[in-house]
Amino acid sequence: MLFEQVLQQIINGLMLGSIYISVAVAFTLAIGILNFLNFTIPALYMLAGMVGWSLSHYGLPFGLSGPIHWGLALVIGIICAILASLLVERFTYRYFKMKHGDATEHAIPLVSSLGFLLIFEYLILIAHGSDTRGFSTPFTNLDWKTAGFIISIPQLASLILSILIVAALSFLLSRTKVGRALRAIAENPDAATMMGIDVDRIVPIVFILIGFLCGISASIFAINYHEVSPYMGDHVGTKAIAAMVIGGLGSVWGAIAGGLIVGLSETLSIYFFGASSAQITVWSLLLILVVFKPTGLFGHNAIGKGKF
Amino acid sequence: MKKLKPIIWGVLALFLCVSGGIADTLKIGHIAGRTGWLKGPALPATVAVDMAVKEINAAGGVNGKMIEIIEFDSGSDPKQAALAARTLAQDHDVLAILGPFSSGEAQVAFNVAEREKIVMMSNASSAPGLTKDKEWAWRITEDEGKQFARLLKTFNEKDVARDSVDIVYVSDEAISAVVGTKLYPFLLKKFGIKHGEPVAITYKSFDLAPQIAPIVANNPDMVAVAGLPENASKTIRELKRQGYKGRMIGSQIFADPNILELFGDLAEGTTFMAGFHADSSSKAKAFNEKFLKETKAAGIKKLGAHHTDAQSYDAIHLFAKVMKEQNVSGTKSSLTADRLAIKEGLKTVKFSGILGDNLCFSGNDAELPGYVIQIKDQKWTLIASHAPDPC
Amino acid sequence: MSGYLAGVLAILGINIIFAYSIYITAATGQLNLGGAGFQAIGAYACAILSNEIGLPISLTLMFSAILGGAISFLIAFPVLRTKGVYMVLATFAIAEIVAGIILNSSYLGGPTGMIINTYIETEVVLIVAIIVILLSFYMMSTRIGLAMRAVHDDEAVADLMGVNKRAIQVGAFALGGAIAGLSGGLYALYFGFIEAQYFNANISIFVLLYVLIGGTQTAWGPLLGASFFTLIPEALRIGDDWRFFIFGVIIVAMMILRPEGIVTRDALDRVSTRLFPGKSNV
Amino acid sequence: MSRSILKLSNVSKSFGGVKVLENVSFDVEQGSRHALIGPNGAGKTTLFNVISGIHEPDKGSVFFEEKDLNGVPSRKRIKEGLSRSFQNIRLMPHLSVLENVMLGQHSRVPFIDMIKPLSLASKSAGKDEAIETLNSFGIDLHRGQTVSSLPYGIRKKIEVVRALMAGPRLLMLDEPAAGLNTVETNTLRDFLNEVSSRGITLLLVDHDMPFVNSLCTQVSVMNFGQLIYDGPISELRNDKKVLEAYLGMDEDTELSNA
Repeated sequence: MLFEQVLQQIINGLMLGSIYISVAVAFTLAIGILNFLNFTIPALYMLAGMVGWSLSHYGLPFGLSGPIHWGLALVIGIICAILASLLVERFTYRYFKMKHGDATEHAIPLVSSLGFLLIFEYLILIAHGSDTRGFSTPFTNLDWKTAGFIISIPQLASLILSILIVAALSFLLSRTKVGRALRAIAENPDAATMMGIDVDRIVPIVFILIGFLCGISASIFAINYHEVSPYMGDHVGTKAIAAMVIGGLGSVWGAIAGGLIVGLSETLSIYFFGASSAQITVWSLLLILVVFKPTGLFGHNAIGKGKF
Repeated sequence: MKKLKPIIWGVLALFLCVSGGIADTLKIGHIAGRTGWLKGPALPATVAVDMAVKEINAAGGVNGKMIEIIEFDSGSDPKQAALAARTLAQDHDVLAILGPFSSGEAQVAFNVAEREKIVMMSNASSAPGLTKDKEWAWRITEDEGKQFARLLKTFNEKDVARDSVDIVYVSDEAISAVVGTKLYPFLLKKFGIKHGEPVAITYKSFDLAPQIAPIVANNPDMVAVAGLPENASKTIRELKRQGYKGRMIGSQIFADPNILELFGDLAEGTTFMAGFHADSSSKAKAFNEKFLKETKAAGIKKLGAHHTDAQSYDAIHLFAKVMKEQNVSGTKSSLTADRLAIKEGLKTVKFSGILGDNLCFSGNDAELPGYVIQIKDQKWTLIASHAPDPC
Repeated sequence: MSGYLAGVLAILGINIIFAYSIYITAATGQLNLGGAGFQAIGAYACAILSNEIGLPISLTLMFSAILGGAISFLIAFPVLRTKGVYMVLATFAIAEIVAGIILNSSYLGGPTGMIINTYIETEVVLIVAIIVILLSFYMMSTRIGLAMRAVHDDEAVADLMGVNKRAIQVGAFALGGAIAGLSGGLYALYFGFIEAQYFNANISIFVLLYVLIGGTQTAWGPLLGASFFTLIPEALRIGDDWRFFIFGVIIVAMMILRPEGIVTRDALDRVSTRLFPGKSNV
Repeated sequence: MSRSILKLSNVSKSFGGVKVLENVSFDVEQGSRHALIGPNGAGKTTLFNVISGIHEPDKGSVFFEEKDLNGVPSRKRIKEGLSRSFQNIRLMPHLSVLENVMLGQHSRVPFIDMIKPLSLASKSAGKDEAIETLNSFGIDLHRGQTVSSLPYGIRKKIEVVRALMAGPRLLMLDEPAAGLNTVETNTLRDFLNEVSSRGITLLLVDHDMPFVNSLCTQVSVMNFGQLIYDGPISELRNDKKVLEAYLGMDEDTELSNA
């Protein structure tokens, strides 16, 4: 009985981890390619969810339409996240490149991203208040009960989807021209410019990917948990950072492993020691890793060590 | 510089006119939560406060003077709540203060009230013992423990299946933690109901699968939840997902009319306590209808008045009544005396409002009625009413 | 002094002290995103000392600082193995762990927090703030301050110049922890109530912003940054949620206009040349 | 034959399998002006880094005044009397000129002076000395400014002054004349002659052969990590190995200028 319960918890942990994966990948892309700890990511995530909810609940602003179908609403939410991400690119990363040549030496993009975090979060709070909102989709109770285990089908689907997205991303990075350009920028932005890569045109792609990943992940969250809130990004974002570090900064496959490990350690810690222990478990794990094996499981040695 | 002179004089004159006008009002401070993490529940309460003030003033005010609310937004931050208390008491010379909203803010702001010697009446904080050993700190809220005892009493009377209960509580939120780890276990034991070790969830957790699994395995008759509406919503969702068939119960922490929408069709059968029920009297019904209209006009979506809204509304009427009885003048010279008079007045006041009739304070906490509410067919249904305890 | 002014000044004083704690570390090139954790250590130490032992306020504050410093000193050794983003994350993790431990400890009141029996007035906060400011300015003007700034600019060269960079960094981190502890102690005594939820990630983020926006090159940075960040939202009070929104816009704008912070060496140099022509500053 | 101040014996160093230094041995004599030359990538800077302690040698030893420096951390070597400048200027960008120079004194300042404010520092704290040295280089005007805004030539000089401030017995300069114009190079040579006359040994890497020729007496030549010549500068042009090494290179051979 206990064994079965623990096994169920392992399943739950993996499902929970799937929520963290896409966000962790978004973090890891920003830091791996641009050496930018992008704190706007939680806000982008929240933005996609809340915009999706708002559209499916109220419809377009100014009474332009009635409530929109939840699926379409989420797609628009994702687009909003991408646009917001591009806005961040315009005012943080690109601005720096123009002004200082190499943006990575400074803490400035990090600070700017914190500024944007406040901007997006409070825009939503102004518009919709601080309440958690129910997000209704047709999939309220789609559970697959097999051999005494419960597996939520939307969660399973999201796990598979997350892995597929990461696989596609990994393909993009390793096989395509854009991917090679991105890796060149990651290696050395100045050399990349000299090699004829148009950094100003390639870098926005990273931000589009970041917005897209946040949007997808927020949609998965909304469908799975039937709710969104202005604080959903903070809750997922901090865990996703932990997942990124565990996986190794800059490694997209590492982000998958990291996400699953964080999900697992969280659920098992909750199951055995109660909910309040999860915070200590996850962050201690991260601290130990950062101090003793800063490359994480799959990371490179060079990333993230540059001084601020 | 010459051009500026008339402007300066104009501003000064205007200022004098305005401050001359202020002297004729009775000022009540309001530490509101217009921003911050409790904006959701706290913002509608400001609408209720405005309603009460308008009504009182339309009826001629108090002793011929208008009531004036001086509002200070604390942003749900204890630091700002203390600043608010200090500012209202020292700079605005208010006679009494309504708020702050949450227990965390109240803990800090009550200290200021004690030092400044001004009545501060929290309209929502329900953590046990907050006003203990305090003279100037008051609350127009009902104790969570008392409300939950009333719920259990009703279960006894109606003989609802109640052999075993499991407890879920939010461990990083003050009231929920106390209620979940202390009050619920104590009361369940007192009523002879078996209960398991309380199960913690956190404010941040959104996936409750691991916590809920052992409960579903236990399959108790009822699951008692100590948490805000969103936590309760997550709990009930996960309970149902894992196939739990029993009933979710709670004291008044998640008794927000908006839970109908938040819980959706999973809410059916959920039974809990509320400090306010629109069908309890005609006055309450009228308030509820007007409140819904006003919140809608303010762009706030409410399905009904929360008891914190009703308490805020009644608190203003209560202040008005006490000020009338004590004949406070509101002038600067009698400020200390007025503040003292209000405090003394509260000790003996009998007050009827939308919360109930002939309400009074025992200690510094109001004795309020409780309503056992069950969600049936997506509606709040009154199961039983409990009269307030004697003072 | 009006109540509002006194209240705002107290908050300002605590924020300034807190900002200096992060600044001292940042001046050696280390970003600490776990300020709230160190502040919480001081606040809880203060609560216990004041409630259970009943020490006088001055001693209570001193011990809060010493404890904050001692714990930071011990933490410094593992944490300073990390660099750049990793250090940011390690300190962030420490703050989360501290909050987690407090929440789980019934001795520390868990989620219900602790009430402090004594209290202090605004004047005490301001006096301590002035002492911290003066000491920081003094320290940054000595050769130790010079060594700190050298470690900030180029660790390797500072090392070859004979600067013991490890001692400087550990020392700065521990001193920063002590000052954060002091600010926590003042917070606890001034507000009379502390809870774990207050010392959250936002507090850590904000205080780091105070310092980075103020500028890490001179000791003026945290003073101006904390004042800017405390007073602007107060000035914008009228706008409710808008004030934090505007605040975010200001941060982004500041980074575009003055990416090295409000106060930089060059800016200071220009000002002082204008004020005291002919005098060359060090 | 005077005593040697620095003695390298069989120093080898490799990075990731690439041998950068192979059994390098030579002596720098006390009070001499010793040049280390060789084509780019010959391992000169790596050798400097080994001597100053940034890298530990894989094999071999560095003796400074007969003391084996193996295991002496880089930070403490400046206290032994060994100070250096860098190929690409590494001044502290956010410190003023004077502060940069005073940082050079760090290793020999007593603790009590560490906690005195710089603006009130007395002679013992070295402020006057720093100003004087700066003056002698003609860079008095800039001392209040942060260094990042200064022209290259001046920053180069400041680096030399900073290294000198430690009061070294061996001053190691990595391409001090690079990027300087003729006038500046001449000032530098005069200054280094002056330094040398105070008994400070000079070890310098440079590509500017006229500068090296007019300043140095001894020279060591490196190529592909190996020492191919070590001796008086006057006999350098007759050495076969050196000629071979340099003739095998492209046209901007440094020796042709000699």
